Amino acid sequence: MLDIRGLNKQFGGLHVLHDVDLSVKKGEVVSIIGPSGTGKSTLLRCINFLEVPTSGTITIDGLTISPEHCTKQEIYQLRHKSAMIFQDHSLFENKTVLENIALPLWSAYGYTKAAAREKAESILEMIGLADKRSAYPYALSGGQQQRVGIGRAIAIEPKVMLFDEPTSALDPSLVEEVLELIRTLALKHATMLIVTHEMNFARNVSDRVIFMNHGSIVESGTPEEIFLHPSDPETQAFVQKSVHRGGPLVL
Amino acid sequence: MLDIRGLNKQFGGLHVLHDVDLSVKKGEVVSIIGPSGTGKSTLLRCINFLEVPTSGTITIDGLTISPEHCTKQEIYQLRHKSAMIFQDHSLFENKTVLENIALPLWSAYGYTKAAAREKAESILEMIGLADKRSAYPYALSGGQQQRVGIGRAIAIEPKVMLFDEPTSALDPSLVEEVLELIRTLALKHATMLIVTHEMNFARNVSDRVIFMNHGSIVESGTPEEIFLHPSDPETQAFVQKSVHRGGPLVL
Amino acid sequence: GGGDTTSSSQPSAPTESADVTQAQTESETITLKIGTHGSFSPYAFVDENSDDPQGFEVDVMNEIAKRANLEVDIQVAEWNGVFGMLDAGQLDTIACVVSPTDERREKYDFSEPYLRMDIGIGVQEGQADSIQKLEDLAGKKIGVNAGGQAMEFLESLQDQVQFEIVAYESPASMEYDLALGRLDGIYESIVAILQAQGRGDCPIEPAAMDPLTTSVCAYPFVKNSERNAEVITRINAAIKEMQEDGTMMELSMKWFNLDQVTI
Amino acid sequence: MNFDIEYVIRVFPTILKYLPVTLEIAFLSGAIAMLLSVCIVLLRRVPSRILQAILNFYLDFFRGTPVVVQLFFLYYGLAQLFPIFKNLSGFSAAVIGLSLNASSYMSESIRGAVQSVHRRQTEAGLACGLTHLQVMRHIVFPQAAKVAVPTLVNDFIGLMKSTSVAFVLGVRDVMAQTKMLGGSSYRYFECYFVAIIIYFILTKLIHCFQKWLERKLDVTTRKEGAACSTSEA
Amino acid sequence: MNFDIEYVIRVFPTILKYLPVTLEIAFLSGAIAMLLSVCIVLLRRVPSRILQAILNFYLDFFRGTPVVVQLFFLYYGLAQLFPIFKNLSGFSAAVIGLSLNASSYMSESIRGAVQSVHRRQTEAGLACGLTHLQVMRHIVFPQAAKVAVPTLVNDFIGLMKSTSVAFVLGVRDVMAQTKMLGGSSYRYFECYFVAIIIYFILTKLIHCFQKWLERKLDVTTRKEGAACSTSEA
Ligand SMILES: Nc1ncnc2c1ncn2[C@@H]1O[C@H](COP(=O)(O)OP(=O)(O)OP(=O)(O)O)[C@@H](O)[C@H]1O
Ligand SMILES: Nc1ncnc2c1ncn2[C@@H]1O[C@H](COP(=O)(O)OP(=O)(O)OP(=O)(O)O)[C@@H](O)[C@H]1O
Ligand SMILES: [Mg+2]
Ligand SMILES: [Mg+2]
Repeated sequence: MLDIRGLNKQFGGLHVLHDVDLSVKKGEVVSIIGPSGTGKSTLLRCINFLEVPTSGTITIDGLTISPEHCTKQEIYQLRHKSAMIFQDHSLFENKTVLENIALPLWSAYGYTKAAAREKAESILEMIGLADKRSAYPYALSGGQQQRVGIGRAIAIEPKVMLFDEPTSALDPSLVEEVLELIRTLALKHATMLIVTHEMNFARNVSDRVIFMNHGSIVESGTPEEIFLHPSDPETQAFVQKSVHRGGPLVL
Repeated sequence: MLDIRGLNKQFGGLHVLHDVDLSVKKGEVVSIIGPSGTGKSTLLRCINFLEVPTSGTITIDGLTISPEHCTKQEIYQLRHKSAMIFQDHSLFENKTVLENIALPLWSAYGYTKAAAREKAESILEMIGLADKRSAYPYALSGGQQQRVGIGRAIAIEPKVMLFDEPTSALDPSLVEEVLELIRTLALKHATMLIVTHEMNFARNVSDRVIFMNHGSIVESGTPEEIFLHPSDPETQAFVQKSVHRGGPLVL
Repeated sequence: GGGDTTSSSQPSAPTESADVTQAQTESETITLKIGTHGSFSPYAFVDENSDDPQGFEVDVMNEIAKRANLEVDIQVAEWNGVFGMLDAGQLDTIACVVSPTDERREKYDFSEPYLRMDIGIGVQEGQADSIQKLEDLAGKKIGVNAGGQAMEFLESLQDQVQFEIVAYESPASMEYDLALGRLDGIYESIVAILQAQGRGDCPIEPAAMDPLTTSVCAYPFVKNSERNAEVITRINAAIKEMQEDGTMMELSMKWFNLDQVTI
Repeated sequence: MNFDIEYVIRVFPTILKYLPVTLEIAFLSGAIAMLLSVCIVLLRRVPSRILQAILNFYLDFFRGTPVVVQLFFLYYGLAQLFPIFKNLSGFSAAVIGLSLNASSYMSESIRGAVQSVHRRQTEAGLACGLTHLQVMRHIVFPQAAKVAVPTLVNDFIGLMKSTSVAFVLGVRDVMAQTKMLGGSSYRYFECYFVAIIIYFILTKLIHCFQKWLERKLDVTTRKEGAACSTSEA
Repeated sequence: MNFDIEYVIRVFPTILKYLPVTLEIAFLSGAIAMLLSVCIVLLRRVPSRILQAILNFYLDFFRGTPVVVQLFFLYYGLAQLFPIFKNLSGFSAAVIGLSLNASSYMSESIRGAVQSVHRRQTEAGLACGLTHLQVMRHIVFPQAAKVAVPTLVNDFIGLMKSTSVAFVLGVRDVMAQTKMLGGSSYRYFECYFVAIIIYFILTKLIHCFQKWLERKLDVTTRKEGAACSTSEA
């Protein structure tokens, strides 16, 4: 479904992504973990060409694009196959909560306005924000914004979902709900790439976990492999610390 | 050190904070937990009058202010006694990382420019961003931005620190570091109010945990009391879910 | 007094002009679009009572039209625009104190002159004696209306006597400045100076000296046009006739109370 | 200064009579200029060197050179070169000229405002599958509008005042009439006073509309917070 | 059209001679107006009804009524009422008048840009202990600058062109001289052509400066990202 080959990204002199190769099968849920500033967000942003890669190819659902020769049309097509949840939520500031979810549906995905509204309403129910329907983003709490961001992405029902820390502003019970949501989506064969700092979440949600460091994929495996038997020393150190912090909660 | 009496905040018709009373002693570290949209951020914002409360009084370090009669000067004084870490980081977008930390020092806290720079440099070392010294916020990753936000607040060495989810964008090893940092600050008798969604973090860092729901303080107690023996059913339900999610990590 | 004498000659005018029109009966009526100034009182101006221009120029033009079998449509526009319209063929000629200088003759054909303009020095009221001869200008600050040859003439005086020249966009501002004492004198048409004096809001008067220059005014036409040549011939005939039968003088006295038509 | 208030009253209607001309030219040109400027702002992002060079020339020419001159060349220059333009009325030429002129600076005002919309908003739109044009239409322009209003209103008021240059084409508006009356009666103070009153009232009305519009468009910031900051400053 | 290129060449230096006047008035008034507008923008936040009413009047009067009229009243009206103003030179009066005039619309341009800075930036500054003024100075104005540049440049170019109204006070600038020469030779096309060239070159230079400034002030957005969007649009 998603295939990344030899992806490099440089910001001026800063080489952020080094020859990243990654294949994700249809319906697979892949978590990306790794230290801050390692290039996880940049990777997601390159996948839908919000950031033009320096080199490499991106293939989603049979459409292959490389930065050397890609037309505007191809980039639009590529983006139509994915949806993204941003680390900073990035809601449309001039649109109400409902419109934030409905706008992409009717403007880019062929829904009628009425159908888009209806769908948006149902999504709002799901994320528990029906009463904030007509609020503008500035009047939302951090967690509410994040949920709208999630709602906007899942409403699109894309082939590939790119989640950049989708639970960072959520309290544990909401994290649980997002987990449920992702499981439901996975059952519907949505392919998901999730950047997260919450190891528990990564462990519970994913078919595969990828550990990135310094712009490269260091290790990739099942949650058990990565969290319990990491082979790479860097992974080991990272997972070690992650689990160490404060120790597991004891009831 | 910090004393809040009968604090109410309404946004138009929306009553967000209901008669909040809260006292924090000098050097105490208090965590605030609670579901999304409950008014945690609003509470912090009211404490330094970024949001003018509808009614109630705020006392920090002997200075009492109420919305009915407060002068500009008093509000400035109040703000001088605290520093804040924002949920969305809110770095100064026109300033480099170094300047973000140095600016408040020389413009509001009487440092010379050289001394401010020096201090900023040392803070940068501490948060591991010395190499990003001259980067502008747009070029930082989420975690890097959050660390700069933390650095900017601690550089001020205020009487009271208001942390709004200071670790949301950080990976576990950095969370650990922030934990250390807070402990060090607590030793220096800084008073801290920390809104967080990470229960482990709350548990490990705080002298006292406060559970907020629907704009009121529902329960307040030691981490053990709140997490292990919550008396209020709402708290119980919240903590239950939090701990439930995926269960503790097993090594 | 003068007004009476000229008006007494009016009845005779139609009879004389009848001959001319007879001579031109075969020739068809020519329609002319004529541009003029909207605020050059008393030559051509509009006021609060009428949107159509009036003044000496308008009266003269209408009279010429009558005699030369022309139909005229007189319009006002910004002064510089009027010349653009002329060049672009949207106007046939301009009726407002246009002097045929050599430079302008390169560009336009002119009719015979029909109006004289005496230009001299104006000073604050009561100081007419302060400037009596050219030498008195030395060291003075003299205002002039921009864009005419008046300006060029003043500049040419600089060889004989040194003084400061300040150009103005509108005569009003320089008259105000003179009255306010910001200028020592202005170089303007005697008609305008007298008019300002007559209005009473701007205490100035002509200096006690003869006009420094006299320029003549004529109608400019775009060159190389047969039609224009025909029009010029007809206009010239009408002007001559009006000068001879006193109509010109009559209009001069009506608007200027001064002879400005003896060329 | 012997200010003749009676004359003011007498002359008022004769000047006011030309208000429709001023307003017609201003609103017509303003509307056309807005359309043009939006197009220009959109074209600004097309990566063609030639197109950008043309747009730069357009911008520098129309915002840089005096309007009178532009009108003069448009009306008289073109008419001399291409005879069909002789049939262009002064009014039409004024509207065309002022539209082109206004579009040049309005496009810059809009471009400035568009730049103020955070790039993340565009990114979010693109990631949601919108095209660049859709992002502009639904996200960027609406957010830029609030920022652009004060400057566009400035531009419009400027346009309204500049209709007087149409007098160079023989089209008489409020100011042209004012100047003309002042010039012939030499009662400049009185005539200008009338003009001041008319323009001032017009501007006041536009200003009220501006305030209403700014309030209406302001959905992206905490109004309450803003109020608080005012009461503190 | 018998366009006399020789005359153009002959007349060029006599018009260019007045460029310093244009530039002096424009830069002086521009600088004063910038200062005034920043003050006005700051005063706009003071919660005093009277002050706000005064500022509104100032704004409506100076941006709404024609500059000529303002200069006329300033120079002739004041001098008739208060004799000390008789000593005011035309140049000074022009600079004062144009400064006041320009400050009115520049202040709106700046206000618009200031509004575009996200309120969170102000909040962050206030929470860090800065005063409102400091927040304005270090955070808001620098961020607003990028947004304001295109409109302020518009305003400045407008100011540069409007120096010609000073001619009503007897101060001759490029455009006044152009009109005057046109008026005496009746070669308006040629004279205007010279003016166009001079103003066009000036504007081109200012535009280059504008581009440089915009690039320099643009530290808050992803330049690379922006480049990418251009290549796509
Ligand atoms: N526009 C940019 N210009 C220059 N450098 C950039 C830019 N965007 C990101 N970077 C740099 O690239 C690196 C990777 O950033 P990225 O946002 O991908 O990190 P991340 O893995 O998502 O980190 P985090 O977990 O903290 O969000 C960082 O060092 C960052 O400073
Ligand atoms: N400016 C505002 N105008 C109107 N309503 C607001 C405004 N700011 C916040 N609210 C509302 O107030 C409530 C509390 O918001 P707040 O940001 O304090 O929540 P929170 O406890 O911090 O939540 P989270 O954990 O999701 O950040 C929310 O329902 C929010 O929608
Ligand atoms: Mg990231
Ligand atoms: Mg919050």
